Amino acid sequence: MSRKKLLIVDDQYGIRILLNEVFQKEGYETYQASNGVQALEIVEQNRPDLVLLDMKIPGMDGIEILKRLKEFDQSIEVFIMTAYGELDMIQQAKDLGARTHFAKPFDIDEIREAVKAQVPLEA
Amino acid sequence: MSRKKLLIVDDQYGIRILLNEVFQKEGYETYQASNGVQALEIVEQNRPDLVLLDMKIPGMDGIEILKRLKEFDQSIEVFIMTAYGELDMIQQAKDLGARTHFAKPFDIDEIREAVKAQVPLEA
Amino acid sequence: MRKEWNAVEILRHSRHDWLNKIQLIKGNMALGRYDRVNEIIEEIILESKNEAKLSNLKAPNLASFLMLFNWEDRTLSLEIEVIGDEQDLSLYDDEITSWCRNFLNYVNQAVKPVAENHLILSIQLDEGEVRFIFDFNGIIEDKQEILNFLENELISPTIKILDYEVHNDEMIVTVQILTASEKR
Amino acid sequence: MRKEWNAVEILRHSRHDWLNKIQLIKGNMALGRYDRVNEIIEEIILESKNEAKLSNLKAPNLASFLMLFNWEDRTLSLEIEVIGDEQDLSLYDDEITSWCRNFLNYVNQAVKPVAENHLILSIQLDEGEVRFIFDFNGIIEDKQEILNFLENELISPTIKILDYEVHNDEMIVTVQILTASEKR
Ligand SMILES: [Mg+2]
Ligand SMILES: [Mg+2]
Repeated sequence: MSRKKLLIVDDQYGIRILLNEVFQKEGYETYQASNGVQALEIVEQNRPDLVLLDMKIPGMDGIEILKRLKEFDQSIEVFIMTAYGELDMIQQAKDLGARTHFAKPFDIDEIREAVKAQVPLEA
Repeated sequence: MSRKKLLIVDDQYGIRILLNEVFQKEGYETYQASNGVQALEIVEQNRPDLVLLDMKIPGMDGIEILKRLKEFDQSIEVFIMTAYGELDMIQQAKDLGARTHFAKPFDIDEIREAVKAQVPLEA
Repeated sequence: MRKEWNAVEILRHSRHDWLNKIQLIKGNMALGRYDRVNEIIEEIILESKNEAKLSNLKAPNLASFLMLFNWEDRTLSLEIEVIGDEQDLSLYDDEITSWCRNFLNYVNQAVKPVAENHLILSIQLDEGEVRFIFDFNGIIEDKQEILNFLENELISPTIKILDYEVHNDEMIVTVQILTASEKR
Repeated sequence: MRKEWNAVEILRHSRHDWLNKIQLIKGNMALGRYDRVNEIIEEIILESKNEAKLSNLKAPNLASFLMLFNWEDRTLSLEIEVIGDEQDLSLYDDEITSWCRNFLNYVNQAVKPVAENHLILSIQLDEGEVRFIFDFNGIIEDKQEILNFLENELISPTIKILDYEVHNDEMIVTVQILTASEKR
């Protein structure tokens, strides 16, 4: 049986490798993208089950990435990562179908549990 | 034989307890002050061998504290702690008799070794 | 006496404050105090959340006045907390800011300069009710100065002093912001 | 198109960047990666030292332009390093800033917007000699645009382009600032 797929989108290298390590250890098949174009390519080629999406990315911003990604496949789950207090952006993202949001700096344990609850790893 | 005395002057509580712990563990008799008035009182009452002096303190600034402290007793050694790049202030402090300076954020090991070299603990 | 701030100066002060926080993390890492490091991180996050909330009230004059306060040459230090859901205070920005500036100038002049004077401003946002609570600890040398200010400044269309208590080592002042919904 | 920055916005962006750094520390603490935390702290200190040095060149326009650069809506990210002893560049502030602004605008427009475009500006301060070295990595779509700029902008009393190489995925431009001592 194929493993569950997780795509991590963040322009910060340190955050990507951190999240990558956490979720690889959990047993997810992980992908990383540092910008919108890369993210959409991976979505089309690998159809992840869940995307962890940083909303502040130079070039194509998070809202735009979210829109295109949901246009491609509405069923992909998206958790967004924002700075604290970006209420407008969070609302906008939820209207576009994002499931939940984490304010940076978030807790690794919390995001791990949320991902596992949303996309359980079959035994 | 009496222990060597060290006065820590910093408006930040966290820094004071950190340095206090480090130097107490080394065997110094430590005193703490969060502002200039407290610092000068302790200097007059306890005549420390060395003062670790933060230069950015609300109320009486570091230069003023240094001046008064050296007026009281020229032989008290002073190490100053500054933000990085405050070259003018460092020069001014050295002209007033400060021995050396540490740019925050400094290395605990470095400041510990410098203090021990300046004010050796008699065995 | 208001200082004009340019970007380089704001960033210099901000960098200074952040490096002080990094110093605490670095120092405690060196001592192997990992629990303390985690506590420091949580304190930093809490403080940042308060500043983010303050910045979201659509009252840029108030926010910048309060956030730059500690970087001016002051005899008291200010701590901010913002409690409750964010509201739009844009209509009241100028008036609140000038009241706060005035009041804090009086306090600044009335306290003993070399004491540890600390003021916590708690901005409490309830549905349709906004309160500013000033909680001071330190040494007040000139109580009467502050009392005069509070007694003579009661009349304003937007600001109502609800309550105050001024002692030599303590002071608490509660101010209500009369937003449109409350004036009705 | 220049954005006007107020204190609240500067502090918001700065807070955002710092919280990203705190996120890295917090995350690695949670994983018990203490060595990595110490590395991150050293990286933060290094970056702050570069900004402090930049801020000490007495060229406030240049410093604020460069430090705010990444917060504008850009297609390339900028990293600064300042090497050598601090000098007083106040006499050249306006001219250097406007040259840099111009040049970086050209680069910003010539690169592929969605690529990872990164520019390192190394300010090298030697005795009586100041050089700005721009080292780009990413994707340049319109090489000719940049070349035109570099070829036509050679004449200035203060700025001399010493050397340049422009490729589609790389670019290096070395500029000398003719300070008084060098003009002699
Ligand atoms: Mg980001
Ligand atoms: Mg200090």
